[in-house]
Amino acid sequence: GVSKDAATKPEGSDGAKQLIMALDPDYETFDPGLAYEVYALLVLHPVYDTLMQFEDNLDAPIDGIAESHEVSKDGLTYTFKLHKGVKFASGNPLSAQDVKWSVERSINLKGNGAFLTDGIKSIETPDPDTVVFNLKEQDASFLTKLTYNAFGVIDSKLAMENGATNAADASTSDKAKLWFDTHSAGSGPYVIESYTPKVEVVLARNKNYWGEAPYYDKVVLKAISDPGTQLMMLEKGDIDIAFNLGPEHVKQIQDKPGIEIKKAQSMTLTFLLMNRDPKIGGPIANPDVQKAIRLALDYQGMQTIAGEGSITPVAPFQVGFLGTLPPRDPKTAQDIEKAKELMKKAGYEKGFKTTLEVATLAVEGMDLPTLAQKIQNDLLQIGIETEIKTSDIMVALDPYRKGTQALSLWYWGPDYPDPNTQLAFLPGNPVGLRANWTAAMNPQLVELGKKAAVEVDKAARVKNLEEIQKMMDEDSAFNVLLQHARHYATRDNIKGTDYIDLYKINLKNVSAK
Amino acid sequence: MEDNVLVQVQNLKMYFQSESSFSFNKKYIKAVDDVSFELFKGETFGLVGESGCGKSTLGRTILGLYKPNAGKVIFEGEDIVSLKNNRMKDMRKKMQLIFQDPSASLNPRKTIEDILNEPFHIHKVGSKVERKAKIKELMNRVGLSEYHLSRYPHEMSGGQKQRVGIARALTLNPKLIICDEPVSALDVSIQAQVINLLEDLQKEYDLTYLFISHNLSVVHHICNRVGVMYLGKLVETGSHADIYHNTQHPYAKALISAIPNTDPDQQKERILLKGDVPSPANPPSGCRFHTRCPEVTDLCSQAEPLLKEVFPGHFVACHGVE
Amino acid sequence: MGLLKYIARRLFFLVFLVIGVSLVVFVISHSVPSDPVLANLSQRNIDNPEMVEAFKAKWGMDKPLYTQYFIYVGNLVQGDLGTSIRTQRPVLDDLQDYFPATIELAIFSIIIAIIFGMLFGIISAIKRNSAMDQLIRGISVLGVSVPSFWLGLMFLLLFYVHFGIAPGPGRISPYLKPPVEVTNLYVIDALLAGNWSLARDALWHLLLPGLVLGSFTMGLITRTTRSSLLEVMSLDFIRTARAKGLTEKMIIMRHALGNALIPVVTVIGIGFGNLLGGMVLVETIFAWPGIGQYAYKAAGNLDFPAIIGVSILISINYVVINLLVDILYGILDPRVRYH
Amino acid sequence: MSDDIGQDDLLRINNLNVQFRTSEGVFRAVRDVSISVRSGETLGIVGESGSGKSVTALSIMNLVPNPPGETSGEIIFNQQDLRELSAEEVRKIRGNEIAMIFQEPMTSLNPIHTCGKQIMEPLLLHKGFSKKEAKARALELLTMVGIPIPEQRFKEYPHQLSGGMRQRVMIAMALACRPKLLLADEPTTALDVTIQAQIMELLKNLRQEIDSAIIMITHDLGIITEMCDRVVVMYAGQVVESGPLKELIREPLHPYTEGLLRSIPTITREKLRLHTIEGTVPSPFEMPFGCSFQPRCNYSTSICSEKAPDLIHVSPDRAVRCWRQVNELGQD
Amino acid sequence: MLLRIMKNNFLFSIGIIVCSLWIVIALVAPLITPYSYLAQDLAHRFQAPSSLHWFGTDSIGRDVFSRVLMGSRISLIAGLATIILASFVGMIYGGIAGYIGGLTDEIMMRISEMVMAFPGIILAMTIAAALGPSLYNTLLAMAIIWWPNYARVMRSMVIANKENEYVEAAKSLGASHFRIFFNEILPNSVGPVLVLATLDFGNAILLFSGLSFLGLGSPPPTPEWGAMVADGVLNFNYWWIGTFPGLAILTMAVGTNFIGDSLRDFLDPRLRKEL
Ligand SMILES: Nc1ncnc2c1ncn2[C@@H]1O[C@H](COP(=O)(O)OP(=O)(O)OP(=O)(O)O)[C@@H](O)[C@H]1O
Ligand SMILES: Nc1ncnc2c1ncn2[C@@H]1O[C@H](COP(=O)(O)OP(=O)(O)OP(=O)(O)O)[C@@H](O)[C@H]1O
Ligand SMILES: [Mg+2]
Ligand SMILES: [Mg+2]
Ligand code: NI
Repeated sequence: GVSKDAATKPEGSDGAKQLIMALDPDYETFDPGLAYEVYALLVLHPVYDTLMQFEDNLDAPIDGIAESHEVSKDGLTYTFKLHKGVKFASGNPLSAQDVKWSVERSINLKGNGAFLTDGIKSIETPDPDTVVFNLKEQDASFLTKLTYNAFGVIDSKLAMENGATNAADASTSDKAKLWFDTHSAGSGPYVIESYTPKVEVVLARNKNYWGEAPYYDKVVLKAISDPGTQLMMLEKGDIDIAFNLGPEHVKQIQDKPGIEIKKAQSMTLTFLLMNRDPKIGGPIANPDVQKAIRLALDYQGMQTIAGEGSITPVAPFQVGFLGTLPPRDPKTAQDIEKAKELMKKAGYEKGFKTTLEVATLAVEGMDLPTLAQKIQNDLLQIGIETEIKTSDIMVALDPYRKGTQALSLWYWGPDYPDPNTQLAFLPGNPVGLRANWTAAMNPQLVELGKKAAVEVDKAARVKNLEEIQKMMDEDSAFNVLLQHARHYATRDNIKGTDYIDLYKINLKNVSAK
Repeated sequence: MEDNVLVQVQNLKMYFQSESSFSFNKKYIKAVDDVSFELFKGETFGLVGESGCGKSTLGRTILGLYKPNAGKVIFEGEDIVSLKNNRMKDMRKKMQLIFQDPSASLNPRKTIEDILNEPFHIHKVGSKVERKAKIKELMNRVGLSEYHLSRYPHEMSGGQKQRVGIARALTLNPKLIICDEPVSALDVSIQAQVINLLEDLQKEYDLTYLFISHNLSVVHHICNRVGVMYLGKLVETGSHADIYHNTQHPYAKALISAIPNTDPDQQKERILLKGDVPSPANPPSGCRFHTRCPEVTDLCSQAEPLLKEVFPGHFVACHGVE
Repeated sequence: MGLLKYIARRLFFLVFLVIGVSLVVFVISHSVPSDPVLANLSQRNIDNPEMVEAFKAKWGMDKPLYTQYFIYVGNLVQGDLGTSIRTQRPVLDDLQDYFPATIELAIFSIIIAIIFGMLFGIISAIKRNSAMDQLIRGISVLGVSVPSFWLGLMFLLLFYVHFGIAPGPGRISPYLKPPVEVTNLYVIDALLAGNWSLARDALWHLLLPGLVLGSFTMGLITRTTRSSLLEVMSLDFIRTARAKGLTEKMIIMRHALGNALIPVVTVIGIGFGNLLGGMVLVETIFAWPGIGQYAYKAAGNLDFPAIIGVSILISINYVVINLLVDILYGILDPRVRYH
Repeated sequence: MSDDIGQDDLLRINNLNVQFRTSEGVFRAVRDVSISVRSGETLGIVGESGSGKSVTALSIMNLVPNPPGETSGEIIFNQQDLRELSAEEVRKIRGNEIAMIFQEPMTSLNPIHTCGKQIMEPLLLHKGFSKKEAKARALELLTMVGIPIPEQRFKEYPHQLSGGMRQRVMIAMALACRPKLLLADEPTTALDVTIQAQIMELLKNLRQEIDSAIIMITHDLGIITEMCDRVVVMYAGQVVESGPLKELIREPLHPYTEGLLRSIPTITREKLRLHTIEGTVPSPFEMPFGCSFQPRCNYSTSICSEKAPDLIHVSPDRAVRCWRQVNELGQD
Repeated sequence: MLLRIMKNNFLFSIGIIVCSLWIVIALVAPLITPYSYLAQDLAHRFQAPSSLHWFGTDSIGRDVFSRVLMGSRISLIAGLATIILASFVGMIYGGIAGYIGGLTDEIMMRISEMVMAFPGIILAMTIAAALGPSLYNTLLAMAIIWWPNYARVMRSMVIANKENEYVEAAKSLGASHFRIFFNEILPNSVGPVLVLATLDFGNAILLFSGLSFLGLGSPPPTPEWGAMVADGVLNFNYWWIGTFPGLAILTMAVGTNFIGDSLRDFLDPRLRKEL
């Protein structure tokens, strides 16, 4: 039943306007130089300004704290003009020196997000309002990378007072991590007021904010790992946003008053890895078997499990990125007869036994082992008998990385919102090698990949990428099963809660209706 | 050494550790402290004293069940304290034990037959037929029937169980039997049966008994010689007559006077002792009895009296006895 | 004297315990096929050997196992439990953050368990073999048999979602601010701050998880109280008390209960130990930010400094509780006191 | 039955029966027991283990646990039938007018209360003493039972005392309210010889001092001989013989009593072979037909195994349950 | 004996009935399940209980009723295996410690105390995380947590029995340590340990379901009750998914505990104290 007092959530004790969001967070730190978790930017984006940012879609980054930017002809020099008169929350003025200091600190901390800075050769600050980045080689996704918190502008004075450093040995000499966890030194609309691990993060309004003030005085991010619990609390009006709902949860509250259901395309993929090394994969390594598997699966069923809004891209390129082909038609993608023929051709008419490895975790609210059971069921139709082997993600990662899994179910989130990050799946590239898909196995594809990495011209990029996807539909060690949908729900009296994969929700924009 | 001595106990000491092994300051319970006496072949030697004075410990140490801290137990000329395992095992055939609690001394999970077979198994003697014959003979001898063999201990009465215990002790033809309060758990009417049985068996099999009891009437009835123990020490030994009719040690006197008498016409004055038996973990200095002794002198609390032969074969440890 | 010596001995054992526990986790952790590096580095960084080296050096994983252990023990002696790989915070800080929530819940549920358990046990023993007795025994067996994770789910479904009479998961209502940290036990902190409504809210939030967590211990206490009371009632000194002409009520209150409590105390100790074990499940269901969830995450991430830290904490806790129980034993039972 | 005994009896038990319902079946632990005690007298009850001595004593106090025990018969104390009284009325008599000492001093005291507290309890309960008065009386009692430093012992717990001391505390507790009848159930059996002597001496002395009747239960004929005026012999739940001490010892009428007396070794008799009563006490579930003692009896005749004998009075003071005596009387 | 206890004890009778029922179900489960416990039917997922699906269907359209019935096998096996493994190890360990006594005993008991102090569920989680969750690993972890209880009981029984006069009798007959231990002490000591094991059966089932709830049991599609409850928590609003397997755990545990509880009452008090 719905309780009568829904949506009668009292305002914060001091009458301040307060937004409460429940999520199952994975963040371990709010040090912009170290944080690289899925939800890190949810918290850090409204706290630390970046040179570039996304507003409400991932098409192309726009200027953030940079007033304007300029790219040199050779694509190796990026010059940014900063907004004038910007102050940090502490009152310290923001200068180009702070930007340089912050990025250098990220480089030297060697944190999980540090790879984003890999292409930078040097940073120059000709004047207090100008920053210049010199790159080692052309990088079509550099501006996108700038939207990450690794490039968040830190109040270097305040940070240094609290033990931070941008020195080369920062990875051991920087002592500010703990301070950053419960404080902030940014210029964004919010500051971190408090952080209680496993309980909540409280963001409070930055009184010195240079831009338009946000609607809420406070944003409370409650750590509630269980989607069922989030749902209950949303129904009761205890929270405004329940962010980790599975597709099924959403269905259950469809008709409940006072709740708005939100659905969006997530950039997370679930795919089947099929090893190309016969020593490891056995019959699985046979390209015909791999194709048979692709044809044997019931994509419609899988989309039912993953929930409404989930789709199946033809190759490991997400719908929503530049140049991605339209997704498969789930109704026609399955062709058991043809799959059986392929099995016969490969010499496995009678089928075979193999192991399907899967990590125990949920991807966008969908339980991976549940999907594995569905696959197990489907593969049985073409005679492939699988035994599911679940392991904790930590355990599963090792053989995955070493490429010793014959058949396994994995998920993938882009490192940054640009199709180039997906090139890792090509033969000879890191992910491709996890299936022992070597460059020699498909030189043509490798060639196309190399071109795509450096191409800056948009039309050429699109053509190139489409070509890659078509080839991968024919021959690939990976079978993309799903591109998930993100399901969440909010009370219906708030707005600005649209999904954007990078930030999840852009907290700057949330307000009451 | 005299021919007719079966066992000679010399300065035997058996101390128990009172605290667990992790403790730093170890304390000892001197359960048996410097005891010497001998057992003659074919006699019944009674050992009396109050609870906790070390009677059982002494008995078990003589049997070699405890490793004494000092002293010797010479059995037929051989010191069994220093015997090695194999020799000791052979020696065990010659000495047996009968217990106070007939229920506790029989393994509840074995039939009487199994229990009686056990000694043969352990020592690997006799064929199946021989064993069976011997067991039958013993059962008859102790007054049980063959159909008892298939029973479990809990299906028998106390007296019957005690008979089984006796039969087990006899299987290997021992020379010495240590009877640790063999009748004190039995009813009065059964007591007499068992005592008579023990007496008959002694004659028949030429046994020597060390008879431990706190019932002085029973000891009076059955024993040729008696030793009186107090707190780990032997305070008086001598023949039946020496102890009961010419008592010397004040403790022995008190003990004997304390026996309730069933003759309403022969009630005598009783020597009452003060207080309780001190703990063996912390015995009094000097003569251990001096705290309760009615004839105590200054000397008693200082010097420990030694066992002296006051009459031939009659030893007493008391300063007051010359 | 005896008591002090005893305590000294237990504390001595604690040292062994800590060394033993840390050693066990250490051995398990470092002999397993999977690598904490993988769990804690991003996929990009894993592919970069330089990054992996830097990570290993930072956490001391480049040294041989025994060296790592000696370093660990060395730090331990100085009260340093190391730094959690996952949260990158000192483990001690983490424990300080998470443990009070657990303790608050544990204490609350043990209190519930003791009150109801003893009450039920006494009634059941007095009315032995009556319908009431059967009912109570049924309840107590139910208490020890119900899977806590399921009971928690049912409670939430019924009392929170369906009837809306109980508060939801978490330590306090989401819109409230936690009290100023003193003990980090919310009820007490709120009371200290004089914030009655917050204290009530916190107490109210303890109810469901407390009941779920306490149900097992309550069943255990009921059962022990009953059988122990029945046993005491058959002892000789109760007959003596009857022979003195005491009423049944006086006999129970003055003579039986005191003696019957002695074994109950042990069970309470065991129960408290069990609570901490059961925490993982209950905390998961009730979104309780306690040590159980911390441990669960740590185990999943092979975050060994954290696992060792939690293990040591809980082990120490176990020993301390047992020590307290033993001391309480001495208070209740003069025979123990003088030994 | 024993009607010819005067009205001045302090306690008269008529036809007491106690049976227990156990999982193995129902058995009668006490069968048709009739006993009387006069004021100031000491009555001894002897018998083998399981013969029903304790159960008889407990039924006087109405302490036989029910279930499994079921009691019937009359227990007339001070002209009142205790079995007719309400539980509350009986309770007021317990510990006050009738007190009991138990066999096991080790377990009969509550381990968690001090001795003093336990002695004071009946005083506070029955006599309405104030705490102070009760304490004074308790110390007095402790002195009376021969406990050195009573103030010290008053504060101590039972486990700090030796067995003898505890039994003294039990006695002090029983005597607290100056009972008219004291039931002593094997008060010395668990004690050492020398301590046993101390307690017996104490009881003897107290008997003169306190002027209450005592029922002394034991299986030691020696103790009976020393302490008692009259003796009741029980066998298999029945009284088989009763009479004044000296007469009974000198001239036992029942074969069991006779056998018992002859089978005990004593220090006054020298090495003679002991007389034995063959066989064992019958199990309560398999009572022999007729006389219970018949299977073990040397004088058994055919009637003994056919019909159970009644308890008959051979003289005003003596009674016996044996066909031989019936026959002899018949011949007289 | 059984019938006699049953006659007077209502709860015990219930326990016997419930447990027998579960055992029968476990034996004949494949014959009586209306559907295959594996059969998926995505068109009919999340069906509420009905005459077609008595306990409803789960997230991939499997019949919950059939899965609950099949689950009884795993729970029974897991309970049994844990108890057997743990009591075997505990018995040997405790027996040795108790028999040898002295310093050895002290050290061995400290070690077992250490294991008891060790947070069992964390140990199990770590083992499972490290070795990968599987029935085998989970049972191993459970046995590791569980054996000290048996060691403790076994040890105290051995120590008590060691003092028995019949042991002394065997010694005085010259029996070897080996013979004394296996012939005299062991047979008289295992009884209580076995009783404890029966009493513990319900607890083992509970612990196992707790671990499989945390995802540490055997891999899907094995119908494990704990894992099914976890599925129910995931699919919160379809109450039947979690409720029925939970009830199954409850009834099985209640059944064994009713029996255990009543048996405990019938034990002799010396034993009862130990357990
Ligand atoms: N195995 C043992 N460990 C420690 N102390 C022991 C042991 N056996 C006996 N003692 C102690 O040694 C002393 C003597 O005991 P022992 O059994 O020999 O006395 P006893 O004379 O046989 O007494 P009882 O008449 O009660 O049988 C007692 O204080 C007893 O507590
Ligand atoms: N509460 C009880 N439940 C069942 N049977 C009992 C109970 N109390 C006593 N009995 C039985 O009643 C019979 C008589 O017991 P009672 O205690 O009177 O014997 P006793 O003569 O005092 O023996 P003892 O000398 O051993 O004390 C015995 O067979 C005993 O087992
Ligand atoms: Mg002894
Ligand atoms: Mg009795
Ligand atoms: Ni003589």
